[in-house]
Amino acid sequence: MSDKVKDIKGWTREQMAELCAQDIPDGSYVNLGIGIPELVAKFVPKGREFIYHTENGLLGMGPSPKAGQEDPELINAGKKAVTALSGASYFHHGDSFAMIRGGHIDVCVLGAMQVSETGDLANWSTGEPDAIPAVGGAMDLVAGVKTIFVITQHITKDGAAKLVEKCSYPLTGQKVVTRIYTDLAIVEVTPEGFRLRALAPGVDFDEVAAKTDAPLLPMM
Amino acid sequence: MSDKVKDIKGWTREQMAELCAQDIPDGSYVNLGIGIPELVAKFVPKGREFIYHTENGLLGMGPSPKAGQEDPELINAGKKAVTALSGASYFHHGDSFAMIRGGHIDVCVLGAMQVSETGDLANWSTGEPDAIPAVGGAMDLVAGVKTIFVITQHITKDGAAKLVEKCSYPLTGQKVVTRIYTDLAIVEVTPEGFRLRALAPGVDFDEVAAKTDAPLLPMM
Amino acid sequence: MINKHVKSVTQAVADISDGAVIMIGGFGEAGSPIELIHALIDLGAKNLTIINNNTGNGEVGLAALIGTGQVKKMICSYPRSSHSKVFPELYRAGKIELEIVPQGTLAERIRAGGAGIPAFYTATTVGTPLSEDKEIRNIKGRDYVLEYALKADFALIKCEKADLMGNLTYNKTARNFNPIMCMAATTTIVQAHKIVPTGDIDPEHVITPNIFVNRVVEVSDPLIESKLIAEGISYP
Amino acid sequence: MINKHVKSVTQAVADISDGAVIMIGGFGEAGSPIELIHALIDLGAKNLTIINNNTGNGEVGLAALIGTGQVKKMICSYPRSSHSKVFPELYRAGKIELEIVPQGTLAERIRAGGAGIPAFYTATTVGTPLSEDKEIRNIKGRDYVLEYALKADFALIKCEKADLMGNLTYNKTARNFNPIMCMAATTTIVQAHKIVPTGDIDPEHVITPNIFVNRVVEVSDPLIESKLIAEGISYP
Repeated sequence: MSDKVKDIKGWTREQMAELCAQDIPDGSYVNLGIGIPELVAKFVPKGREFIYHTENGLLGMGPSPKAGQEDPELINAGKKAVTALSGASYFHHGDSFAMIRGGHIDVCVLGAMQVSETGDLANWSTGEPDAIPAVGGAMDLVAGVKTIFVITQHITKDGAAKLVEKCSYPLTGQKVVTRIYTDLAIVEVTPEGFRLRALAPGVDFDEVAAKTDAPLLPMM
Repeated sequence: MSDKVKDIKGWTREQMAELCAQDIPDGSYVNLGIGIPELVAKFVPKGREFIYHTENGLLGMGPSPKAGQEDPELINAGKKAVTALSGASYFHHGDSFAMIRGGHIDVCVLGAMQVSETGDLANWSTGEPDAIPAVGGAMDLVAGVKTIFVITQHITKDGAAKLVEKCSYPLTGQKVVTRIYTDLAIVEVTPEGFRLRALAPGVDFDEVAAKTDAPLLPMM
Repeated sequence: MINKHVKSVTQAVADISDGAVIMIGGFGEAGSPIELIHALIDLGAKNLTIINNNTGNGEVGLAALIGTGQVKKMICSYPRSSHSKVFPELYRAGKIELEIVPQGTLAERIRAGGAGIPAFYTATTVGTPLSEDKEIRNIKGRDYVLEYALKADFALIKCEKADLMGNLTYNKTARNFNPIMCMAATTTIVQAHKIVPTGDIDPEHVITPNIFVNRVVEVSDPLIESKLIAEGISYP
Repeated sequence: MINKHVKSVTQAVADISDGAVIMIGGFGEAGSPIELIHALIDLGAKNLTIINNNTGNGEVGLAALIGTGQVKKMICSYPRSSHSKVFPELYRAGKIELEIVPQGTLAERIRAGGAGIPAFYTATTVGTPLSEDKEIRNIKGRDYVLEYALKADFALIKCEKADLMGNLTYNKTARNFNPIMCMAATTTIVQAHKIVPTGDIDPEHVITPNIFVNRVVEVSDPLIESKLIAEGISYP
């Protein structure tokens, strides 16, 4: 990074995605959630290749097509136009979720509303009475994919902690998240609870601990 | 039939198969068991078309190929060389038995060791202690196919009845057979028990009843 | 020769009656049989239960069907859309029922319905509100939820090519729920981009074998949902 | 570029160890990976559990593997053959275990293993000796048997074409158990009639997506079991 960023505090969305991408092994089968997780695809480390799965029936998903080249019958789970790379394959929803539920996808990167210190994830509903429930494939992904990473801001816009002792929102899955990439830190979910793994520039342990609603263990 | 057959008593294997074929509606999806049931394919009534399913992954199975044209990778469930007709499709065993178990096959014609008056079928094992159990797809077929017809000799070579009150051999399935085509008669399995539906030439009710180890109801 | 070709979408859906359970293929607009859905709107059958991953977009296709009030209940995984207020308004007004099912469980329940599996266990939803009233079973140290098969009276399907016997192929991610819905309905009605003579589809490339298909109708120039929405069109 | 190509069948099976559970594709000789099986015989791994629909023919392929005494247990639907005495002799001598599973239940248990379904219900075997010790459940008025998923450490697979990433197509009825076994094994080893560059297989025609495949080896001129048997050949 250039000198310019010295004064910058925390990581950008792109940096969070890049850090996450660095933790994904070469040759992994990867499913990226809608939103910030999609950025991971931009930061595949040199020498590595990831194969992207989208749950609506495509393995070997490529980047967005050029403007004007969109095909309404070639989309991703977020219903955006995508492309298919060499070596891709199409399949139906039954087979697609067999890949997910059967433990064949190596890594899934998702957004979060809350993550608990035991790895519980809440990312589908605020549980408000008038909210229309909508779960999509999130519960299948967290139950079936081998490794679940979360990318999220460390706190909400209102300043509430998203890393908590116990989720107050309805769960997407229990004990599923293993690592969280936030604007402030990388935090690991361990049997002992949250453990700091890396600090963003200009951020110290105390700040991360203060913005986490559960005990935070120091770096090993 | 010609005058010649007047003196012949009972039906041949071919005639049993022909009678059975006449009871299969046009456009039916049909699975034929190994042995006499295979002969049904020779007697498709004029103006009708049956589509044959073989559980090893082919819909639209055609007749045996000419000598020298056999393909060891195009076989039926009896592991004999077959052909594929126009409109055929190949699929894996999971999908093939989804067709069977899911009730998509209209008619299955099977051989039998015993059929009970409630439609129980025994056709896979004598239950003898040293017999090597081998069931293949028979239990899946009787559990899943809409209509199960049986073609069999009325009695065994030793003179024992095959149509019985209760099967003594291990069952293939319970309450599954609806009609039996034998060399002597066509017998329907009804809620009241066996009911005669047709007599073979030179055979009378008393003979069929005597060779059936369960009450036989007369033709309606 | 067996011929499942019907001449019009109107004719294809004509026997759908009030109270029918109908699976509709598609994931968003991809693979959505929009002409068949519009024919169902024209037909006017009511009290329908619709199984689809979503609740439609804009005021065409599935959203339009919901908008007419013909749908009593939706079974889906994701009833939200950035382009449609039809479902949310009816739902908040208590005028439509909703059974929310995770996408993979929805797919597997449909596949089970087609494959003669009445029920199965899955880890999806364990520990979440969506399994609260369901049976949990521990198998080899992990908890699983019991889920039941879904079946339907009709399936409305979009495919790329159909032959006259009803063998189907699909186009890219428009495949999605269509093949498994073909398996799970008593009567499967298909709109094909192109109908070809029987024998034109390589037996190795058939995705839906004809045993799962009852009727095929050609819609050679189908409406594109996103274009209709961009143009502000609503149906009927 | 991802490349799953290995140079020899020997190398492809080298890490199969004693006690492994192995699914072997094929229905009779169709789709049977005979060169991989012979490599497994050469390797000599023992106490194997083998999952296949049958028990092999003559004294080659699966029958030869059983004949060496490497197999502790067979899981299959039909362990009889008009051309082989290998299995019956070992079985009657109490030297090999047998788990008999109806063909469709075998297929579905394998598919369940691959699809992350730990258990499911089926009507197959209800009221027969094969469900005597199993759990029965009445669902909507009909009795069903609870069956558990099958998984394996390795799958030995035969396919027609494989690309370097591991996408597969099959030939006619040689497809049979192969695609579902690819899904249910930790390590899937494939012998392909022909290996092609990645991109040569149309994404619409891929039967086994590469996610289910670990190694591909080309066997361009495979042995034909029935010919070997007709010639009286035995392996090794």
